[in-house]
Amino acid sequence: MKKPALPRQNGSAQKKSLSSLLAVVLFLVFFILALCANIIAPHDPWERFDPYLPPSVEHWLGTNDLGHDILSELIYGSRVSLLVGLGAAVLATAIGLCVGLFAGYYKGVTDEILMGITDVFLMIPRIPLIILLAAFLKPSFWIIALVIGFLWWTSTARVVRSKSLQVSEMNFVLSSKCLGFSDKHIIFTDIFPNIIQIVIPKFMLTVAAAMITEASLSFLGLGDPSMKSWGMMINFAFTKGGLINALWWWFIPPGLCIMFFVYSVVLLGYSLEEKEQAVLGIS
Amino acid sequence: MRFLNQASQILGKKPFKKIFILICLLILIPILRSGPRVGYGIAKNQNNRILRIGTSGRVRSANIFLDSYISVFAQLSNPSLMKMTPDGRIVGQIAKDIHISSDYMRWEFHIQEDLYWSDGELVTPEDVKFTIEYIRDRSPVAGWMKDTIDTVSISDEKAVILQLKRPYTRLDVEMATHRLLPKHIWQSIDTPMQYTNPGENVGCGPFFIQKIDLNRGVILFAQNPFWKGPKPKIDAIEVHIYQNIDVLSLALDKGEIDVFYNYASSYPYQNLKKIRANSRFDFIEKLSTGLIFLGLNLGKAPMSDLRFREALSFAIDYGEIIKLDSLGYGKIPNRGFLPPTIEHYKDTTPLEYNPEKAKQILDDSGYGDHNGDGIREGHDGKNLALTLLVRPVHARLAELIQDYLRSVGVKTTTKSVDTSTWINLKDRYRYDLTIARTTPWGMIMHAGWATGYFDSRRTGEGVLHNIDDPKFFKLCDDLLSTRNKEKLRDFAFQVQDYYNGQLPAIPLYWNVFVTPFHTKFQGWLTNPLYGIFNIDNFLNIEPAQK
Amino acid sequence: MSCLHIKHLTVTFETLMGTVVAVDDVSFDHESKETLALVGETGCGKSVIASSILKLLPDNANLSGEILYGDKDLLRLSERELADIRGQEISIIFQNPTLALNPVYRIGDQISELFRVHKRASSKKSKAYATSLLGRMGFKDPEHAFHMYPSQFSEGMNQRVLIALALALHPKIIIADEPTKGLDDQLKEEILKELMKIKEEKESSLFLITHDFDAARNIADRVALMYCGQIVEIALSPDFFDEPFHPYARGLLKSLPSHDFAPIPGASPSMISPPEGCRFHPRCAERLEVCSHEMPEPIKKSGRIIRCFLYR
Amino acid sequence: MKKIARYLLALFIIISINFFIPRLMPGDPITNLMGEDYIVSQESIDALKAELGLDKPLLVQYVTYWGDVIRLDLGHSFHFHTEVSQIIASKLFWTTALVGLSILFGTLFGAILGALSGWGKNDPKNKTLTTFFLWIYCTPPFFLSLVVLYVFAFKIGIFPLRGFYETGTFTDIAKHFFLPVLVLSLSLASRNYMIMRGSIIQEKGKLYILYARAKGLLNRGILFRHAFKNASLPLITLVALDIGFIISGALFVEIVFSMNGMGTLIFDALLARDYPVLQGIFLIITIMVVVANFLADIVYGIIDPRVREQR
Repeated sequence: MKKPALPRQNGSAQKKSLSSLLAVVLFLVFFILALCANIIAPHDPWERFDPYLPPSVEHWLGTNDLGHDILSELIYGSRVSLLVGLGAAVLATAIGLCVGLFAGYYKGVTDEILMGITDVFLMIPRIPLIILLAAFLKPSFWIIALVIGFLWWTSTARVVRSKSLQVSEMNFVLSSKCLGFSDKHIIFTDIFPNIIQIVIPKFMLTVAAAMITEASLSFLGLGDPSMKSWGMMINFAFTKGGLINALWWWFIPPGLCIMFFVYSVVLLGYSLEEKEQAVLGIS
Repeated sequence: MRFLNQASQILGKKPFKKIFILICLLILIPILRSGPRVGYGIAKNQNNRILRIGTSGRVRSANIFLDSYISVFAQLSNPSLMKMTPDGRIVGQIAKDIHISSDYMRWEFHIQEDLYWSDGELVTPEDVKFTIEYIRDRSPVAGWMKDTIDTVSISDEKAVILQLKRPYTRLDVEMATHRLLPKHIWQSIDTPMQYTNPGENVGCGPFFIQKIDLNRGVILFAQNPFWKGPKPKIDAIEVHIYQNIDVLSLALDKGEIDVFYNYASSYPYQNLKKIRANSRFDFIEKLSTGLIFLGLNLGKAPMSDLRFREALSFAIDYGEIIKLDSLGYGKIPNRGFLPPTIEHYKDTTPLEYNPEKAKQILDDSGYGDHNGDGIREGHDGKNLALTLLVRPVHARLAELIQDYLRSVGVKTTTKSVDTSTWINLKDRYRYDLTIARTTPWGMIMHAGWATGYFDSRRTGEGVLHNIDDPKFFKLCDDLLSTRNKEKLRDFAFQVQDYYNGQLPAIPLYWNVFVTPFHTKFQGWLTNPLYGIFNIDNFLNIEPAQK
Repeated sequence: MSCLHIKHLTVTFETLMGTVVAVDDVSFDHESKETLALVGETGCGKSVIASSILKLLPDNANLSGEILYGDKDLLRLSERELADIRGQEISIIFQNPTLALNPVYRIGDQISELFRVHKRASSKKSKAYATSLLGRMGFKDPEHAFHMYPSQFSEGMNQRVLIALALALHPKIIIADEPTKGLDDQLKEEILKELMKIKEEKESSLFLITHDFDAARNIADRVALMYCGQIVEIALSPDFFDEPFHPYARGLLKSLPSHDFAPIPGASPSMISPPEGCRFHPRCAERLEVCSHEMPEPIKKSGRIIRCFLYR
Repeated sequence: MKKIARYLLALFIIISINFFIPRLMPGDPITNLMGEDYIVSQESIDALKAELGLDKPLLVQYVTYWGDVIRLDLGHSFHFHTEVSQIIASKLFWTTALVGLSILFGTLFGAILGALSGWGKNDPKNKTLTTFFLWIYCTPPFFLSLVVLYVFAFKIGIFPLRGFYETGTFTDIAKHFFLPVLVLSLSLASRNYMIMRGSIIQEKGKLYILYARAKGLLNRGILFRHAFKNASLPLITLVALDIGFIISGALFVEIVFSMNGMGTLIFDALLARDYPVLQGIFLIITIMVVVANFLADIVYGIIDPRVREQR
């Protein structure tokens, strides 16, 4: 079933591994930042110094309106932002995987129903709904991750379904069926491993989407103000005069962090995806 | 532009080049064609006979009767019967003078005789009668009128007589907020709830609304051709609506607008530094009649305990709040709540930051930390964990308060919600602490002296209605019972003593309202109720001499 | 008179696994109006030769040698010059006809495209050409066939379309790359017959690439046998099938069901690291001492070209 | 047939969701009706609620709602003082212009550049282009808008700061539209670029491409006559969804550029709990999404005969 690998242009393999390496390095840097925030950060991000300080030796990125050290905020912010992104993506991928697997394996009525639900979710106007839910539920970052995850699984489900449709027609699955293994067993031991390689890139892209959504929600003031995420930092930078006073060290770094992290995740996703020659799809 | 370069490189071959250039030209032609106008705003800057006001109020509809944002602006075209003077007194505007019966049951408003609507019709007592009845019958906010006003009649040619059902001393104050409607237009409008008029709105002020274009985000005022009063020295007024305060600030700095105005708001403090560097701007700075305060749910322990409230008041670092939240544009308040700008201000004890004392009080009044986890327990033995309900605008303040209370051993969780949810939860008393602000009108509504925020016998979207104390009710009723100056001052002092003694809310800071204005205009007048947005101001403003 | 000279053609591919030598120093001539069959096992490099002639190889292929068409070296022509030759003077028929046709265009449009590209014919004219061509290819209702999509046709019908396309502009050379692969026997025969008939009509020469010896025997004038990237024997078809010279050829013929059905022992070697000496020697029953360390050069012998030390 | 039934079911569910979700939020249209300064008496609140039908049980409201939906009667708004259909119509015009242009440019540029980049060699030119679009793709649109606004409208000052128009002339509107359309087009183009590029890279290896070359077509001809149509299939679904989300998609850009369009309307209505407006907007969005998807299916069928046969 596997198509012969296409001959590639000269040097592309090299370039690919280089950009993948960059992505992995970036990802790891952020991951370590989040993990060891308390060691790396020069200050406690809740400690108040003089407000609105420009960058200096003491505060590399200056301080914000409450006098918090922006660099430390940024480092601690990676925790919340990564958690929201990864949390939402885990949820979305889990839902998408289950829906897709079951629809693709059982086919028939189950497929119709599950894909019908997927269609509904695909067609729900996401952004307004997410704003609505974020405004309605107490804005803690877990809730935001939950809401994003709950709305972002559709494309994963579709991809998984078509792949598991393919896989479940393959000989080894058919023989497992003949041997009388339970459906659950077949789905998780036979089909699942064959799907994982298309799920991982999707997962990465969902992380990216979730982080951008979290930042956008925070920008609308619907984030969790007691949590320091990159999105909330941008929000405060804008509501507290960062833009108007051109305090670039306040609002540019969190924006760049979001961009860099999303970039690393997307690049990782792409390189995994292209390796598997799966359909590129980002939404 | 990097994108375009690359695009043109990619497309730099054969037919795509032509298409690409064509598209670029299509985009660029209108930009280039605009001739000598180098940029937006720069050319416009020359005109100093049109006053441009920038606001960030979310005006939703072209309905001057019911849209609360637009009705603030509509007072210029549809003035109210009464107005507030720059020093805070309520005097007649459309009404020349008023006569009040000694039992406060009969109010007689004598109407100015030389007022004309912008379509040439004379303003008559009929219009006033119509307006009051129209508000009473059709406005959702005028429930009080139904309970209060019995009949509206016209005595002789120029007076409107209001016969009340119960004595009411503050009718003149109320009449400073309702806009006069032309009867000959509005009598045919049966459902104001479904009425908008984006075109000319007939008005009788020195200016009238020529156009409300919400897609463009402007309200345009032109001079009323039939205005007989002192001639305005400016030709027109434009209100520009921005949805983003930063963009408004940029526009101000660029000279696209001449002055900032939001009802009950200062120009954002954090944006001031930038505009202060712009030599074309000057500033009006006034201590407002309002303040930011920490509201307490008095019906719930431990907030019901005066000692606990005292302790809270010592835990808060007012100086730092002023430094961080108002960037110095605030004053440390007194326990008496009301700022000195309020009539009959009494100098009560200033609030003090003393965490040691706060801890002492908490220890002494049974809020010790017996289980040693760093969090004090209440009288029920459970950890003190309070919910601080705030709207996103107060997120930073909440962070500070949370920190102050944590350091004296009281745990709080901030719950940041949108306004509708805030109102909903607040009205159902589903909070422990909340941060709120007062508005100029709020300070004088009900019995005045901020009583409207606390009297639990009435509700409202911005008020806490959390005092359920007969002593306080009595004070409100006393204030409402008289217009006698001495008596009023006495009662006002008593109210401030009550606030001072009971601490129903902890004021955080008295704020200063700063209004930047372009120096090409001079002669600014403000009043405590509407700031610069008042007729006296727009009649007084003139282009500055160069 | 020969119309295509292939001289010392070598094709290598750069892959992640290493350099693959798919075609190794291949030289042969293709005469006008002749049918030349290139036979060999799957993966021996036959199709690579076909693709090299029209330079249809992917970017990671390195070509050396010469492919002379008239006075032009096809390997050194520009893309634009090549485009003029492709489809018009040299056409190709692929295996997998259904995949070779674009699924989202109508059959008719894909045929008329040829006239529009090469003859600059108007859309009306090219449609007329295409319809008549479909008629000649045995479609009963050419108008209807014109409007069909490849997915609505059977494999055999699509192959006819491809043949129609290959012959449309009376090319000098038709390259048929396993045109009958995957078809049933009856269809196979029909297709081949069709191919021959029209070839005769148009006076084109046919370069047939196949692993099907019967097909080669039936229609080819000459046969070239490939093993592991090299041509090991070229001979007139009757000679080749009556008395093959090369041990590999003999082995292959023996393995056919119509003969002894005795397979050659061993498997084809890897193209990345082919054996030293004669490529076939590890499987050769008649190998000599020299075979294992020296590569035999092609030599002419009784009207054949052969690459084997047995005939030195 | 089955497809249509599924669409109808989806429509039913989404329209029901549109009814229930706003009602589950704390507060109702009257909560925040008049602003913080006004006292609305309980009597008035009850009267207003009765007028909106909010005094009835939820189920009755739900039935009434469906009646209104079927009659396409969107009701009127207490906050905007107008028929909901009128409010939406006035905002929809501008937002459609804004988003429509952006989708047009975004799809055109994204698809063509993506196709060219996927088709061509992986040279520095294509690499920079891909990197550029990848960066755009990774930037939150609101952040991009703010930076663009700050640089072009404020620092350089060649574009206006806000709104759809000032004087209403063509030049004026073009100037107001340039930056928001640029930002929206760029972010749409970045996604479309990625998809088209991947799709073309996939198609590039297919046999029909090779065959087209063998037929004597030139490189560009093969790309635009053969590969492009096939590769654009995955894009169609996405563009259909874009068209469906025409209303809400521009929310952030509208907020940053102070444009009074559908995006801001949604936001305002949400904060005000203006049920009729919310329901009206969601109904329009839903219908647009479903119709756009349906159209996409049809277009898909027209482009790809294989899909058509399956039905």
